[in-house]
Amino acid sequence: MTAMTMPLWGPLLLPWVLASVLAFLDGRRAWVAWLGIATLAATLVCTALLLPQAWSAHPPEFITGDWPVGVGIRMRADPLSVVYALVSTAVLLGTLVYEHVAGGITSRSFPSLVVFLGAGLTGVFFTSDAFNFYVFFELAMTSAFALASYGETARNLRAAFTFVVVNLMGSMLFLTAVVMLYLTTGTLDMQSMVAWGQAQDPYALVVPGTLLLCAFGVKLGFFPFHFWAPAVYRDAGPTVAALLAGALANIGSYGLLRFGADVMPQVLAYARPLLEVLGAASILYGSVLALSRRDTREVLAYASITQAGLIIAALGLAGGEGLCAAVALALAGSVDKTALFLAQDRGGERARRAYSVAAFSTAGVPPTAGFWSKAWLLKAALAQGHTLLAGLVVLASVLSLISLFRAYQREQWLRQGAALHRGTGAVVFALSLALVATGLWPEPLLRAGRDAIAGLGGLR
Amino acid sequence: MPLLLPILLALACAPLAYVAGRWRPGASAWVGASGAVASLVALGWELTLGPARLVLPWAPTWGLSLEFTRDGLSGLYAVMALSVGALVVLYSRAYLPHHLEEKGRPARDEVRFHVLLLSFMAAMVLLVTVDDLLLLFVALDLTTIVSYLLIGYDRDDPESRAAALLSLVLTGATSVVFFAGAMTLGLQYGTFSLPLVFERAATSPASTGALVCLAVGALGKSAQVPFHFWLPRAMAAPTPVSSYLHSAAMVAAGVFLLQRLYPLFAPALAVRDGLLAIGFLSMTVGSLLALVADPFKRVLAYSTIAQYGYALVLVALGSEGAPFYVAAHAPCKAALFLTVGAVTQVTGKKKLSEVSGLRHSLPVLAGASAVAAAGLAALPLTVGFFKDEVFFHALVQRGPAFMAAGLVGAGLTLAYTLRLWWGLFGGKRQDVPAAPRLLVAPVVVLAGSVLAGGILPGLLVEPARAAASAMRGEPSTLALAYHLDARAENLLAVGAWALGALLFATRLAWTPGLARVLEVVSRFGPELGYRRLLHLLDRLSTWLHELEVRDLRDRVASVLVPTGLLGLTVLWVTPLRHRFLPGTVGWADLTLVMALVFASGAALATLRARGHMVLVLLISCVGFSLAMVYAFAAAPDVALTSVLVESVFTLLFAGLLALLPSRRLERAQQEAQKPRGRDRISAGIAGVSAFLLSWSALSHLQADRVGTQTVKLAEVAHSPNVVAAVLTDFRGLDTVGEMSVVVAALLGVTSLLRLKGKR
Amino acid sequence: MRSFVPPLSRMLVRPALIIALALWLKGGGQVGGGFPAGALAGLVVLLQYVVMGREQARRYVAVRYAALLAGVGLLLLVGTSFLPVLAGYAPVSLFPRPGQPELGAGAFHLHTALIFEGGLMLIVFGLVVTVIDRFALSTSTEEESGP
Amino acid sequence: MILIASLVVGLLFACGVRMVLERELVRVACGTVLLTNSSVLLILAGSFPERGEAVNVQPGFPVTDPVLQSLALTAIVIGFAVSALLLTLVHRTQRAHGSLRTDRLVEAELKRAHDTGEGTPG
Repeated sequence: MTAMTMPLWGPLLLPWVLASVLAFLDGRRAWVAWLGIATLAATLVCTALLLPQAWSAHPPEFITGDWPVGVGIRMRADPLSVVYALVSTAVLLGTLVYEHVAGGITSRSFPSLVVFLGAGLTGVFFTSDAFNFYVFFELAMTSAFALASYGETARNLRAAFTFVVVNLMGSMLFLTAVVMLYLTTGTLDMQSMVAWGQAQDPYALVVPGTLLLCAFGVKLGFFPFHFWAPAVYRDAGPTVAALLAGALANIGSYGLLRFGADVMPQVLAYARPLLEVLGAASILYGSVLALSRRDTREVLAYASITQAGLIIAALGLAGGEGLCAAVALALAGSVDKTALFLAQDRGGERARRAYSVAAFSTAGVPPTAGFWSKAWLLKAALAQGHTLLAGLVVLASVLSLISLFRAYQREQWLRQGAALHRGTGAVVFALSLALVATGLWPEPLLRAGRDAIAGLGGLR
Repeated sequence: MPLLLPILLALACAPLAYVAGRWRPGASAWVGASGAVASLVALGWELTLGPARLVLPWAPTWGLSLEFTRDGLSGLYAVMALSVGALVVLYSRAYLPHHLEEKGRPARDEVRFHVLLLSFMAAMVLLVTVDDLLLLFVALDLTTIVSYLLIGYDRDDPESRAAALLSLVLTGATSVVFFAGAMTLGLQYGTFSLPLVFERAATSPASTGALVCLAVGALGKSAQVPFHFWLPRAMAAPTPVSSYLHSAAMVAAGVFLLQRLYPLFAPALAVRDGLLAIGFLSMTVGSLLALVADPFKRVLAYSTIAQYGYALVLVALGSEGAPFYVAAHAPCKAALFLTVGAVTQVTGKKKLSEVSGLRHSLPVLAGASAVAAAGLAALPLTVGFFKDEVFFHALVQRGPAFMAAGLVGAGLTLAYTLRLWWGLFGGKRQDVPAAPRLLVAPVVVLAGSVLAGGILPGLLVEPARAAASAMRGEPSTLALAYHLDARAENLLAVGAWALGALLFATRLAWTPGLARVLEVVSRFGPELGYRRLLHLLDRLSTWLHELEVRDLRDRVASVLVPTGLLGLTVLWVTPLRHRFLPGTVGWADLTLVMALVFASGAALATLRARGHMVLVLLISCVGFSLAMVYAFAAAPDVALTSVLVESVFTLLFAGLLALLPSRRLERAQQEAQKPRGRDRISAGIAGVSAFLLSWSALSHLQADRVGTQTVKLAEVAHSPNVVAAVLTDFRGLDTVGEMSVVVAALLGVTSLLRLKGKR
Repeated sequence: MRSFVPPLSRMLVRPALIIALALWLKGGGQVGGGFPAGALAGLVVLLQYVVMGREQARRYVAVRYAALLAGVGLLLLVGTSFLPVLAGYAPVSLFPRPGQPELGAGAFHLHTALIFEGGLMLIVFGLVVTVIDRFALSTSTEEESGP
Repeated sequence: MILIASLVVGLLFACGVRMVLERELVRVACGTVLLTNSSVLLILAGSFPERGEAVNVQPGFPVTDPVLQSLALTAIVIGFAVSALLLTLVHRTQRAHGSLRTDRLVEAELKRAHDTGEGTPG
């Protein structure tokens, strides 16, 4: 550990410690909000500094207390972890800045909870231990539960209640799955599980695998586990919706990639037909339902179901290309959703532009990040001879173009005289700029997608 | 990298114009136009250097690079895009202030228009110079995006918003199809680079499906039947947009794509025949509609559909005149669009039936547009004459039927062009104020170029040949000259003029009848199909939404029931041996089993509990029995913790019940005991699957677990209590995380139930 | 209800807290630990709320600042787990390390796990007390303002 | 033993689900408590066959898997924290809606959706 390299515990510890500190402070004060923002920004920087190490032949890792593998908890930062952590932290940062500049935070604990959410997400992405994954997952979920009622109108509370109850079921399924994994394989360390799966009968892992699929299905919100999503995204505050759709849903896709492609590749291969069916159903369901919705946030909610369906369909494709596409879809989708949910909130010239950029990205129109992710899926589907899926991707693009731009044209802020807020405009503008920049120079996204998958158990 | 210079200059126009516009709104157009001219000059210089390619690294992960080409085809189209672009930007400088005033918008919005127009120009230049399938699509969609913004420029006007959406959806949808085709080809040939693709296609032809996909994209862009209906609607845009996008740029992009990708289409005769049919169909439909349309811009829009139908026919026939046809058509059509824009601005009228005899008030405009109209109608001494010349030349080689079709088409063109021009400028005199000079000058310039091309056709031979050879990949022998003899082309031209003149002279006799017929026919056109489809989808969407789950209970059930069913299915289909082991029960287990039975009894009793307090007590009864189970299972730490947690919980519940208004509780109670049948079924499925899944999991215990290792290590960790060692030391991170969960929950509680006065 | 219950509940506070302390300190060696300790301490305070009402229960300093205590507990926890990294140890290294000599005698040993468990106790105590406090507070406002 | 334990897990789970699907907020909260109980039971059921003495382990004696115990403890604590949050939320939700019944929430949701002119194709 030299002075030059970033230790792995850096991005893990930073939000955690500062979230605890922030818990004491009144988040409605400007300086506290800025402290939270600075924390997330520093976490982002620390995570970014991990990039070169994560890409090296030996990704950084440590085991708590230097105990033997399995006894202690292993944390590991491979490319998949780092790119997910980067994007999620960036999304959280943008959302927190937005909420602060949009007129001040109205709850004492908001910054602290957002940073806790960040700590939970970073932990989820860096851990290499199934139960530790559950703990961090619960940290993120509980922060989200506490955040969901932010705003505290009857509408927000209703959304929060639905969110909490439905997602508790998901958490329960996940806990059960982790315990079953331990009972079956005798270890909680993911790498050891990979080894177990290669040596023993992988059919024994099918049951926990099914439960994991359903648990992450609830988080990611694909058909038929999505029924909570439209109501929650519509009725929660716009910032909260952005947090849930942009950052928290990443747990779902990451979990499926980590447990599916890394820990239990045999089970993933076994589940492929199912994933294809579920993916196709979500794509169709989300795109068709988004068409007739008149509330923009509901349109966005259904669009995110389509997005989830695309990710699932990508996972269902055999070979590495599909997994790469899933990573790219998840990363681009995360930024898209955040930009969309935030941009539709206040209005103003910049927000309008940001909305259209993010909508183009969601529909897969170049030059945006979303285009490359959809292109990847299309490429993978065509390479597998999966014309039907390719057709669905095309259809989903067209339908989301219609529904998103219908909503865009219907919105009040399209007219003159919409409130123009410099700060909020700047946040959404920055997000849309990131989307366009990635669209113009896709190499980082493409490399992230390719290399994130390269080290996973399924392809080793 | 000299090849980049014109592209970079074209790309720089829009930002420069924006900066200039921030300084002074009027300056943006001038800066943009001069940028376009500079780019044009650079391009001209480039073209003298002969063909070249430029490859820049871009995304090596996918093996992509930025590939640009400089050949006759790209040169021709780029010159067209840049020159018409520069003129239109200048024209819009004169057009826009008036337009904005009419719409009640501030004058500074003009800058946005110029910037968008120049961005479109840049996208177009990019489209014609890239040499890579993927980049072609990217540039194509760039034009789609900018055109959406341009058509919807009057964003307060519902009609133009709807038109913008329609064009976005149609061109966007077809270009996604194009992309699917491009992706198929990219996978088939292992590269997106066009020269390599062409090279490999020579040995293994492209699949028909991919070619059809590519063609669909091109047809949508070029507004060919059956996608043509977006173009007339797009006339809601300000006139400079129509005159640029819908004459020389956007619609040209589709035909350009087919010309660029011609080597792929050349061997696919079936696809080419299909394109041929669509070309003739578009020609007919466009021309007929142009004959009866009343708003001038619509006449021109239908004419555009028809004219690109000609171009499509030429491409489908593999004629070397195809690029030239588009290039010759562009200035004529642009000039006519600009003319009608000027007329609308001066008179405030938009329909042929509302104006006449403007030649007296607008003599220069009348003269210049007469030249442009002559060009469109292919009269001699204009460049348009040669466009029909090459067209007829291509048809002659295919036989009399084609020749007849061409003759009728050309005749119709003359008829509607005459009708338009005469409708505007001929007939009863109307006096209107003079048009601003800047509105007329671009028309004059364009007309001058049309005339120059007609008088000195020799100048055009070289570029036309270069473009043709770039398209077909072989040297071209295209000739453009007047031949005063009785060759078939000339005869056809004369025949067409005669037919056109006849149709124009007798127009009063057949126009009403034709209009009625077309009205009836167009009711069953593709536009109707599009609307029906959209409407159907909307209905389906609403219907599905009505069906959708909205109750909290169903939302929960929709998670658990699929999971349960999925779990059961998985158990059913997975071939795992010794799926279920019943296990053994000894006398030592008696206490454990009794505690379990007690817990189950309490759990079952909760279902029957009427009062809330009883319910809470039963729940805690379940908890305490389970604590007993844990104690008998030799897990004293868990037992202790769960006893304490249960106690705390019971008290908290009691506290909550004390909080809730008793009337509300009673009311809720009465409701609560009426479960629905499906809730029972859901609970049953969930329970059965939980039972079977846990049984399956418990039947496959791994004997050698990490737990045994921790027992050995506990002593090393200075902790005689292994559980404490695991909690605090080995898996201490879990505990810290778990406690953070508690604190996060605490924060949630405090923010939900705030202290009074601190709000 | 003037009965023996309120004085009895007050009398219970000290023994209960002592048991909680014992649970905390002996957690390393025997059944116990920070979590039961915190829950027990919270339970006692809960009893005070139920029996004597909010005002009486808030006489204790620890009750008034329960939420803050939870925060302190989390800082303790995070500090014990992560401060060693600054000295180059792996995260969640407790001291004494394996192989290092222990300090203390009998069932009681000095070990950073104690601080760790102490943090646990504070957090659990904080949660239980804060929740009941807010519930109690909410009851009084509910009576004033109605639904 | 395995059969009995998993039967009880299934039973608790079914009762929990049945409660969560009730029409009333308090019962929903109670249901989640039962569900948590069932998953904790499942965790420890893994160690039923080889249970022994966790404290003061002597070499050679059977041992209840300490990792499973600590997992159970963690699960209990997290379940406890989340349930406390849920209880608070129940309280706030019923206060905001003036009812403890979930169908009232649905009505409120539908009413809001109706007010924004939803349901007609655009």
